[in-house]
Amino acid sequence: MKKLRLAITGMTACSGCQLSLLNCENELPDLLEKFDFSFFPLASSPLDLIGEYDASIVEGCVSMPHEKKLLLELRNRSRYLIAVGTCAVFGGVAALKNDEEREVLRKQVYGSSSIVESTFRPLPLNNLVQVDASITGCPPEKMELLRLLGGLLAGALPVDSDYPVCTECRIRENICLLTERGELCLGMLVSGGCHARCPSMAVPCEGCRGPLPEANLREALRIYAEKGFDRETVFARLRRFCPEWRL
Amino acid sequence: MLTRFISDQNLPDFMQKLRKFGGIEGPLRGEDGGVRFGNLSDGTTPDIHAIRTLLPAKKYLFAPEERLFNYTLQEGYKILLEDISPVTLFALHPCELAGINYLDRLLGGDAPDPHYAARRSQITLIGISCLPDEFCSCHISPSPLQALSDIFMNIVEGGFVVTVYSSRGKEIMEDMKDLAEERELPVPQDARRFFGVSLPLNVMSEIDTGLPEWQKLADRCLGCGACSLCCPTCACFNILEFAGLDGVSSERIRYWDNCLFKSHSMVAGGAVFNKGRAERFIYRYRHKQRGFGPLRGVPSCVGCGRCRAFCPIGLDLRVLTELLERSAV
Amino acid sequence: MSRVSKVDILARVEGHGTVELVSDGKRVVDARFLIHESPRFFEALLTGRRFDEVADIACRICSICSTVHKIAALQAVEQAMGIYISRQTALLRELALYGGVIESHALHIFCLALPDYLDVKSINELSEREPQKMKTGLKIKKLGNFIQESVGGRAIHPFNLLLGGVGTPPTPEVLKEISDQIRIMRSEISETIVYALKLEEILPPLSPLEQCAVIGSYQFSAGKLMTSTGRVISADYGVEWFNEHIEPYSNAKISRFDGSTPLFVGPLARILLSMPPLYSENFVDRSIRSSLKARAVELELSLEKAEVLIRQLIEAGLKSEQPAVSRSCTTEGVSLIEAPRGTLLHRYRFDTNGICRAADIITPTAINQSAIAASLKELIVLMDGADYDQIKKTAEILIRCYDPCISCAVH
Amino acid sequence: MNNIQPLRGEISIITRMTADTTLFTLSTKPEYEVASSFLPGQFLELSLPGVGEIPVSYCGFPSNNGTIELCIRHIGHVTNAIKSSAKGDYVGLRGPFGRGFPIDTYGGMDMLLVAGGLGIAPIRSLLLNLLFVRKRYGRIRVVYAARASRLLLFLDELLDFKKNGIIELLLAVDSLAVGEKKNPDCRIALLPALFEEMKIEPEKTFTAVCGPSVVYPRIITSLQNLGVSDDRIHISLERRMKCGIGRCGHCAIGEYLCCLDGPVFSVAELSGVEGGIA
Ligand SMILES: Cc1cc2nc3c(=O)[nH]c(=O)nc-3n(C[C@H](O)[C@H](O)[C@H](O)COP(=O)(O)OP(=O)(O)OC[C@H]3O[C@@H](n4cnc5c(N)ncnc54)[C@H](O)[C@@H]3O)c2cc1C
Ligand code: SF4
Ligand code: SF4
Ligand code: SF4
Repeated sequence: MKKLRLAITGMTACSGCQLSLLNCENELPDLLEKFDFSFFPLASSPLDLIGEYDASIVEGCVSMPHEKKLLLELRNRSRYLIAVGTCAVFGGVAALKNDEEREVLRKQVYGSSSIVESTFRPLPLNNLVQVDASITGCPPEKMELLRLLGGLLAGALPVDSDYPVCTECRIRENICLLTERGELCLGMLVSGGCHARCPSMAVPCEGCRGPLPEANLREALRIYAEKGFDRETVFARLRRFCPEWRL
Repeated sequence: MLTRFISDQNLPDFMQKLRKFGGIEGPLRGEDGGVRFGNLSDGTTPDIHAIRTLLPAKKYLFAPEERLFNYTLQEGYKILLEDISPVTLFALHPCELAGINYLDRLLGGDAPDPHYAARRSQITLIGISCLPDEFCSCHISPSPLQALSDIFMNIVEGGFVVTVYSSRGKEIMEDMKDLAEERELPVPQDARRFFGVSLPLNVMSEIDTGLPEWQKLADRCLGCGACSLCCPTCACFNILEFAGLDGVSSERIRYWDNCLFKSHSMVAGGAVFNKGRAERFIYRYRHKQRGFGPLRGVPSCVGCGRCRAFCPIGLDLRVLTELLERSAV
Repeated sequence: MSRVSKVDILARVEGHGTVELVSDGKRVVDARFLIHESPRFFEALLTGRRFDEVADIACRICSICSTVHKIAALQAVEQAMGIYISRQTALLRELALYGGVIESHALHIFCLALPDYLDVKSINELSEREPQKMKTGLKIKKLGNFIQESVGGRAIHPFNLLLGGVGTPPTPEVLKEISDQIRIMRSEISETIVYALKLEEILPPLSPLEQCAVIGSYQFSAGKLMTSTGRVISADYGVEWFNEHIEPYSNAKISRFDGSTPLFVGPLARILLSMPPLYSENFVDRSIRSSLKARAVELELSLEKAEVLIRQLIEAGLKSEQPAVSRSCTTEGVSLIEAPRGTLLHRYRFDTNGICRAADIITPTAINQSAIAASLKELIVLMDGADYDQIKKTAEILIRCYDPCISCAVH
Repeated sequence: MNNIQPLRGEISIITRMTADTTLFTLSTKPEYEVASSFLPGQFLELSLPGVGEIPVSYCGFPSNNGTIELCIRHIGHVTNAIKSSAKGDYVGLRGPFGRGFPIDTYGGMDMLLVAGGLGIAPIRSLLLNLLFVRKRYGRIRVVYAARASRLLLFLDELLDFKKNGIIELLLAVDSLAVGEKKNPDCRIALLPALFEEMKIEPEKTFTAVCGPSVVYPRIITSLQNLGVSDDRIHISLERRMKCGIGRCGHCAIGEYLCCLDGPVFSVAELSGVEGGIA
């Protein structure tokens, strides 16, 4: 079988999604046999986009002109473009203050001096190009990355999950942190797939996988209010990974 | 009736001897206060008075996530049946037993689900009597399901009155002769009496889907699925297949599914048959109270009270039953 | 006429940076390390957030260093809010930090640096040339991840590390498992060290620069910094001493310190400042080209430390504890910590409602920029007349010696 | 029976029908003997290794050489992936499942077959069955509509049957493409319009319908207007299915299960069943 040619790269992000892939230590040797990491700056030297790619796996949101250019180019050269990680899918932490002017933020950090290239409001990939599949998570689960790659070999893209973190939390028989302990757990509003990682260790879900498409926000807010969390606090939390949360 | 009596003092020894017949799983109270079925083989004391576990014993028969097949180029799809060792489920409440009875009907039978059958054949059921609390409805709305077990233990003053219902149960009790004295004892009335009775007629009348309550409930439902995950008889499943990294093999996995999710009724192209939550509620209610397909006419709510106890917003389908009964009159 | 040549992206470093070589048409006359990663303005993102959110957000600065960012942020916030952690928590955090060092160093040695030494271009090639080394490397890296995961819940962005404690402590079984794995891997790791120490240097010797590390270096955070010239700076003055400013060629702020002496931080600095006697003979050459050796040595030391910590934790018996809560509020907190790549500082100021009003984060790579610049300049002089591509390649290798983490640098 | 275990089939012929529809001919011998024993309207579960399993209607005639024809529209996870399958690739097969068209009761009757879009797949299977013993039935009329002419499937075959005088054929498309010539055999109309001038003998006629569920209410009304009684209108329904054998819980229609009690229902059976006919 011919190796699949992959382009793996990051935009504005922490490299966590790419690192998650490198963290698949057991599977890396297999992966190297089936895939040609033809463009993977984090892990190898060839630095030019050459030819076509079977898939581009892109981490991070877009906030600089050169990133935009690279993204468009990848889109052009790839059969599939796959957004990996919450930043690529929803904007992520970098988009935390997207409702404020970039210039204000810049001044706050860099003062009056100018920086090399100007930046714009961080955008999730699908604001700029068509995205064929998304894997969310900050960082995404290794299993999901491996299944994505296995799927590519079989000719299929992953399917989004449509249930909340709570579902998996209940399957793991955790004591509910929200209803039993009154902690601000976002589980019911957030897309599952992480096997309720955090609540399973008694840590409230911080929502790193982004909004559940069918979330019942109104009812959730009512429950949070009952537990003493006002709207603002809840929204501050929700928007940590996805600035687009609105009622 | 000839029964056996096991005293409280003899319970640990009973459990000890039970290990001969395989692993033991029973209700355990965790450090966090949660009650779950867990391993008792190491002599841990079960919490036999706990009212309800977070998940029912169905998790032993029908796992939340189970590999069904793997595919290889040479052999095609090959069924995966892990080696399952014998296990005794200890201290199952009648509702739990009735739940298993229902799953037996759904997934067992003449052409059983092989994975279910493999697990089931290794399981011994030991029931225990209990006292319903405010969430339970076994004492209010009867279920046509039976509470079948191999051995049933009624809690009485100072010990347990033990009745045997199967040859497997008999075999076990044979071995316990020194711990259980044979006595002429009345079997106490217990929650068990609420199972195995026929249903009053009005439960079978058509469901009034026009009640505004459906929508009211639906507006509040979070779609978290807790209610069906914890239901002893909910057994909808999804099947997904994942390709291996060798480019040829793959595995097929079965997951618990849930009729409150949109994808449950979604077909290709994105059409959804149960679009709104209200419709999904009706679907769920119909399934629980009426059954469909081969189990049409077999209500499957066993009254364990979990769905209400664990629903984050405290939704209670019993309210609907009352309303529906009233509207049917 | 000067010609500017750009290497578009610097590979095998975390994030986006480039080397820029300036040539006058014949000779390369200048070299610069450019950081043009997009700044996310973390310091601005953090202001306005409640104290209990700061660490969760701050750890997203960088994935490779997320454990150390999380702990640095937690410590700073705890200091500001008067939260005192238990001994168990302190030990667990330290264990997680060593896990981070193991992972990061293994990643650097085997995935990022080794291709330079073996002169291969990519991990595909590396796995063909040295499958065994690659496997060992991945195994060690995995162990580091396993440690971070066991304590932090996840190797990247460890959620189980909380303000005042942990969510759920690892079970003794898991800790024993780590210990066992370390024991099993011992010999392989020692071999690795020997292998790394033997690798032929590809860089010319450069003059040693001044080093800087948290005092005592193997206590990860001691509240004070020390330099090789004997200066001691307390955490409270850290931000001022680092004296960050902005240069047009970098999106990361650059430390000017009090004078203009470039300082460098990182494994080599730590080793040189503490010099474990066993290894001193390997560090006769104190220039940055010894950095791979320093990493290898630290890798071994970290594994030893991890074992000790595990023993201490198991002896004390692991308990689930409620995270400690705030007792008094001093409104400002600083934490100085040794990250795998060098000294890291987090400083926060809160208002009386616990809302973050100011944040300062100074990262090892940001600090190392001036050292990198100095080393590059020296390299150009040393290689004067050499082939353009040769210089370009060597410059890249030099930069990788500092193991720059650009996400961190820019944040 | 292979209710649970997918048996092996091999893709032997791939016929691209339209841009998004492909006809797959599978050869199944020797593993899958039941290939030759299904009823039109029944379905099987088709597995694409590594991708997933989907319900698909039999589209051909039961053959004793073990071949199966499946007409698949590429619109999702599995159906898109199968697009790039090649001749010789393996697939998994379970079935036949469900209740097909009650072909035994059709003897001596006029047949009115109605298909919309991809609904032609099971209808074609039914037609081939009827034509196998043509003289057992009265008039056979096929009413078939698609969005555009290029989307009409099995057109040549149908026109051939028509030419041979063994069926009557009414075709319709929603609209013509720019510059397209009107085909004399094909009207430009929506499906229900085709019934407007139709004359049938209702007491002698059975109807079999398969199409997108949105058009069902209008088709059924049209048929009722022609005088066909509800128990003689047989329609095939689609639901999400994961097992095909009445266990996965997805396909309930009222208290029926589509996979066991259907997919073919008579309109009479569905009366009063909420959500049955959209
Ligand atoms: C009785 C019957 C007969 C049919 N006959 C035919 C026929 O002859 N020809 C034909 O082309 N079609 C037929 N269909 C329709 C066919 O089954 C669908 O087109 C097919 O299921 C589409 O699957 P897909 O994975 O390609 O599409 P998708 O849209 O991806 O999937 C369909 C549904 O399944 C879900 N789903 C699919 N895969 C996954 C997954 N991996 N994880 C989670 N959810 C998933 C999706 O949510 C979606 O709602 C028939 C359907 C039925 C019920
Ligand atoms: S702890 Fe959180 S994720 Fe778990 S059930 Fe409660 S709200 Fe949902
Ligand atoms: S529980 Fe919540 S925060 Fe934790 S990994 Fe899952 S989605 Fe992310
Ligand atoms: S448990 Fe309650 S909120 Fe959750 S799905 Fe069930 S009814 Fe809805």
